[in-house]
Amino acid sequence: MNEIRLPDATEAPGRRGPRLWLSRLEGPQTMGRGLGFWIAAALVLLAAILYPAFNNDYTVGNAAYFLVWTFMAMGLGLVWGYCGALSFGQTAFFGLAGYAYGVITINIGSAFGATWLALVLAVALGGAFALLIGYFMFYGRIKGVFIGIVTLSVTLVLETFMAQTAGPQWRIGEARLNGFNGMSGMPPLTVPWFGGEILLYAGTTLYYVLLGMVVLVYLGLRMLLNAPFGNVLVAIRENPERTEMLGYGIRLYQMLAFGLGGALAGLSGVLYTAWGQYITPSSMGLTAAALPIVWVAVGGRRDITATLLGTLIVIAGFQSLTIYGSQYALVVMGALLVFTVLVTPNGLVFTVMSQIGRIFGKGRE
Amino acid sequence: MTTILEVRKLNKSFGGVTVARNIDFTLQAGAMHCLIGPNGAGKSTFFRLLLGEHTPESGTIYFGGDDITHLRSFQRIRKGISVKFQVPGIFKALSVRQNLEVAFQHHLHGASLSETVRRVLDFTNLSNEATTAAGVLSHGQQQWLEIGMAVGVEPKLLLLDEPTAGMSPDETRKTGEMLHDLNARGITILAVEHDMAFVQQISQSVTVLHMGSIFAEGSIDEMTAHPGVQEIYLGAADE
Amino acid sequence: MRIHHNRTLIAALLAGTCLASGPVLAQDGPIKIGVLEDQSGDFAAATNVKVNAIRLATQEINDAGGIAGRPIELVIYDTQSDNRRYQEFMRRVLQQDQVDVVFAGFSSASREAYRPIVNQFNGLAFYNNQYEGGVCDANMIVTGAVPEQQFSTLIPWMMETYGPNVYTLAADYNFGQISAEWVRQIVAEQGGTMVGEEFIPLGVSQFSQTIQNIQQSDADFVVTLLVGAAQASYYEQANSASVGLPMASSVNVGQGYEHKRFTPPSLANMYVTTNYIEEIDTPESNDFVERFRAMFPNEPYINQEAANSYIGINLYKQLVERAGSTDHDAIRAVIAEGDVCFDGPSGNVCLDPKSQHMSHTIYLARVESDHSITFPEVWENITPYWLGDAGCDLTQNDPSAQYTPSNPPPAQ
Amino acid sequence: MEFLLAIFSISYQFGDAFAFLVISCAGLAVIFGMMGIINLAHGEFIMCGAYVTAASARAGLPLPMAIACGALAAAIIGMALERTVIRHLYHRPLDSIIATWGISLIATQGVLILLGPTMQGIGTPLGSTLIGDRSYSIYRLVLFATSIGLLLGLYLLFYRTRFGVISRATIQRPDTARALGVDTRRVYALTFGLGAGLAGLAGGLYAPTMTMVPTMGSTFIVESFVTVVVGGADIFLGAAPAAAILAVIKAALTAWYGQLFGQIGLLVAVIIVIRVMPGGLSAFIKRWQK
Repeated sequence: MNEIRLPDATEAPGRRGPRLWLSRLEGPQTMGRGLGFWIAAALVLLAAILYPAFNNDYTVGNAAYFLVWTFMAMGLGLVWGYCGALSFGQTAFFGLAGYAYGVITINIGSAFGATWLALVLAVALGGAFALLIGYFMFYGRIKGVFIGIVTLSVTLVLETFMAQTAGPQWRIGEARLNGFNGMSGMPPLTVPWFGGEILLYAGTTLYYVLLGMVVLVYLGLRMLLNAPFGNVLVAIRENPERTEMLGYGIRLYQMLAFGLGGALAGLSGVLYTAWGQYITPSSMGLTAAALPIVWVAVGGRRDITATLLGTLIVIAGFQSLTIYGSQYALVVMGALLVFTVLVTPNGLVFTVMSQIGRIFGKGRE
Repeated sequence: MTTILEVRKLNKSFGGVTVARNIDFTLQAGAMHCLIGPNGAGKSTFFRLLLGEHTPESGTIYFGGDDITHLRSFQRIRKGISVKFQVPGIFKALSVRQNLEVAFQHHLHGASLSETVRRVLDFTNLSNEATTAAGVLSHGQQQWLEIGMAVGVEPKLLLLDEPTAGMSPDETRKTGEMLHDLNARGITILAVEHDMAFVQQISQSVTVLHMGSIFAEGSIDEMTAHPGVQEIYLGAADE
Repeated sequence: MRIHHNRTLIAALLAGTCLASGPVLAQDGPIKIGVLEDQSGDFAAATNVKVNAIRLATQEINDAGGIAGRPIELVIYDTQSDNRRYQEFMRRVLQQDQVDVVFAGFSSASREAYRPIVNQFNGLAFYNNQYEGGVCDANMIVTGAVPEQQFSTLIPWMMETYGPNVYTLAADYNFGQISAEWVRQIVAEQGGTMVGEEFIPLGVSQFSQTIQNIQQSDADFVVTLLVGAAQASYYEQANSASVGLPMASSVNVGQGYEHKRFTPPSLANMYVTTNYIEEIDTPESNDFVERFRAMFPNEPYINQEAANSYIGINLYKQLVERAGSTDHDAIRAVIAEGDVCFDGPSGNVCLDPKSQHMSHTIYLARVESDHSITFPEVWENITPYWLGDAGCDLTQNDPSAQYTPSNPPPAQ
Repeated sequence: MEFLLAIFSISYQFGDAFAFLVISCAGLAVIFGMMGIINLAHGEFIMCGAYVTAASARAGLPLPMAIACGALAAAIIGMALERTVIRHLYHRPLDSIIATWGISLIATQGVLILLGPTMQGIGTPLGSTLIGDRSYSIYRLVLFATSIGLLLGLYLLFYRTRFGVISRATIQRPDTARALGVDTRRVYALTFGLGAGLAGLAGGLYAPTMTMVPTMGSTFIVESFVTVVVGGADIFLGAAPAAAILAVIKAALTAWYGQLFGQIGLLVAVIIVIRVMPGGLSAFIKRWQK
């Protein structure tokens, strides 16, 4: 018989609380385990921490901008890769939270860390909206590609609606929605500090803040995915009927995962809005909606590490192509996508990681 | 003896086709009972009605005395019904151990989870395959794994849809032993089965379904001798 | 890269040319101009020519010895009609490439996307499109025409010629809504009647219902403020349904050269106020077209944005030479003198110090039934008065905001 | 008389919306509805058909011939793509999103580089007719008639010809069809080519009425997907009634509340339909037939 051995997932008995959760940093649902992996991860993190020392302000700020998008990608990885529901409309939650951040901060200002309160509220709003859409879809037994169509329709409705809010009657408090031209004038994230506030413009400070958030979200998702919750999500993806017949209310799990994915998309939306002090309806349009799917698919949706790395590589790669490829950039991008799908169906990064894993015997497969 | 499952006047049709017609059915706790009948008799539909995957047009289902007719599937499972499907319903990309963990983790944690997984691995003869991806197990092993998963939710009633389909005679015999073992631990078993030898091995009594309604009930010997039963099987074979 | 910079710095220090103000590193080398335009995507049709106009101006200036003896170096990025690319590349040109000035943006959305970043780095950007008006921002210089320039000329002329009943068909976003507001206001001032007003979402390409609404109304002419390739399908469809009404527009022909792309006579009887199109038959214009075609023989059409971009580069040359530096404060001090003018392909233009917008000669272009162009009327020296009258005065303060007639600057 | 004119005017609007939905969705109904490939390059097949039509018309071909050329060109390109790319994605429908998105990027930008940002249009033929006090474009009426003819033709093709029956059988049960000696690869290629050709036909039919730019296909794509999704897997049971219902919704909302609500109404209709009848109209109708 063809022996395919998978890493053993038994949780060490007797661990409770924080130690139990820490033990879930590695497990069956995520690639990478053992000392070798964590040393490599620590080296990558160290390199990321040292990055600003060897690069100019622009490059660091640009790297921070790349990090902004990873949350939405990881959220989609959770919903699509782990839970099996392809959402074509993560941008709906992205845009909603972005606008919410703008509306809140323009109205309450940025003093005393108010921007962070706005961040939390806006992300919660994105998550709540995703829960609502998730409830509507999963309890309505909508499946497969239709999830993609419904979510796409939702984001396009939001885009179409927001695009015509240019008139002065479309205002919430002090904040004008400003239609297709987009809303601007919101403050960047602001840290209250002794002797004045620190404005988190694209630069080294913002880079470190975002790097910290990425690390937290990434490790948090690893723990969640290796916890019983993650096991059930994967079980639902593999065989929803069987999972239900094991006594799980699968719709609740799907809805919660979708809500979490929406909250993460919302986090990206808030960070994007704060980064550029600008949010526009076109960030909820068809092109914008397709991009996260491309990042996740090219990186690899079945593993959160592959999703994270893949997203960064694709965003940075597409940007360089646009800088150096002139008008051929879009053609090369298109060709790359076709190539990736045909040659590495599991995603570029995922495939590379599994190969490395096979060589060192520590991978998931 | 107490009644564990009671079905009253259950009706269901798809479009114009009636798949369950006035089914009255009672199952005693601790029984090992088989449903037989030709293809299309409504056996699988009956299971799906019991599991809540289809909603009946009329009729009532009582489980352990409670009306479960309007509960969702997973709520019925939590009340103590469990099922093994005809086509192995396992998670092929997960390891054998993960399959079992997913099955047990909503009521077990930590040490007791590991212990139960170990016991079920033993019981299903899969201890050596714990880290194998379930999709590459042999067909019989996949069936056993699913029985293990079904048992893991600690059911009072286990529904089995053709548990031995595609098994070798040796695997079939082992499966029979497994079921007797489970029954001895107090699990009521209701199985749909075609293999009459296997029915004979596990079951004291059988129910014959035909065209969506109950045709006859009795011991296996009575049923094989029953002229009407012979006729519907032969008639079905003619089609 | 870093080594190179340091060497330049040392050289600059040694040479003692380090002035008190302005970007030190760049004083001696070329003047760098960032160009962010949509060379692919939805807007490519109207914007590729802008980049070429900038190339033309650059080459002419460089051939003539550069700006104050320093050559111009262009840093060009393709923004792919994508607002995010504007944000990314605006940071890149200002921070990494350290350009002295940026020429950027086609759609108003793209301008609003990059404007916060220009403000953040205190950069200087030229926006060379006609647009809905109202940007009051010291970091922006706008060379495109604005509604008061185009409508205060167009609408009264149309009403006088064809009658007082006006139907407006506008793209349902900022440009269309604000332009429609201007039309409404001017029609009311002139004693006319709005017999209909309809807003079309961007991307809509089917107009049967709209055409019927227009036919049902008693309109004397239709003001079409449609934007984008999809909406341009209106003209073909209206023509095939024989709507037959004169049309007036501030945005067509001069930007997307619809009269060249569509089969006659679908645009017949359209009137457009524009500050430049290649058909303008003056010696300056003909000379410009000739030089343009000599450098870019395959250019499909030289539109008003191309002329504005060309003028923009030349205005910048004048500003830097008069200021003696590329420093923004010095440049704005020159603008404040109020006599920054240029005789270009479109005639004489001047920068208004209060709003940093530009006065124009406004040409009324009429599309004939064979799609040739005639010019029934020309208005010289039409100023962008509204922002200044409404209270925007960049010589006094810098709100960095965009205002509209219904959302004017707060009273001082 | 006034009443009759109003009726005609309403029917004209409905017919116009109906024709647009049917013609633009037919190709997608075959590729997405039947084959399950989520074809984001649908708009680019339409663009291809429109460009070839315009070029042939300008080269002197009569318009119907030019439109046929456009459809044929799109069909040939479609079959070539099926052979090189799509063939590998039948078991991975979600990956088809990425691949077709890539193809769409290449097509749009490639056309921009090769043929420039715009192409001259060819003008709408046939002029207009005056009914009552309003004039109507005759070509629009022709489009409506064409959409009916298209539905009829497709029905005959799929239900009355050998190719149609084999293709439906293959797509429903490829293994069985293979066991019966059908060259399933060829059937897939032809079916995909048919879908691409229908998209090209849509481009050709609408080319005289639209702006010719490389991104012109994107104005069709939302409407197409909406119609196919509402219709469900079976084109004839689903797409035609779906187009009819959506046309009523769109025409009514546009007439009473303006174009914005026409657009939003379509999208909301999709969400509701998916929620209420997950298999689309065709599954719903089939259930009733039983």
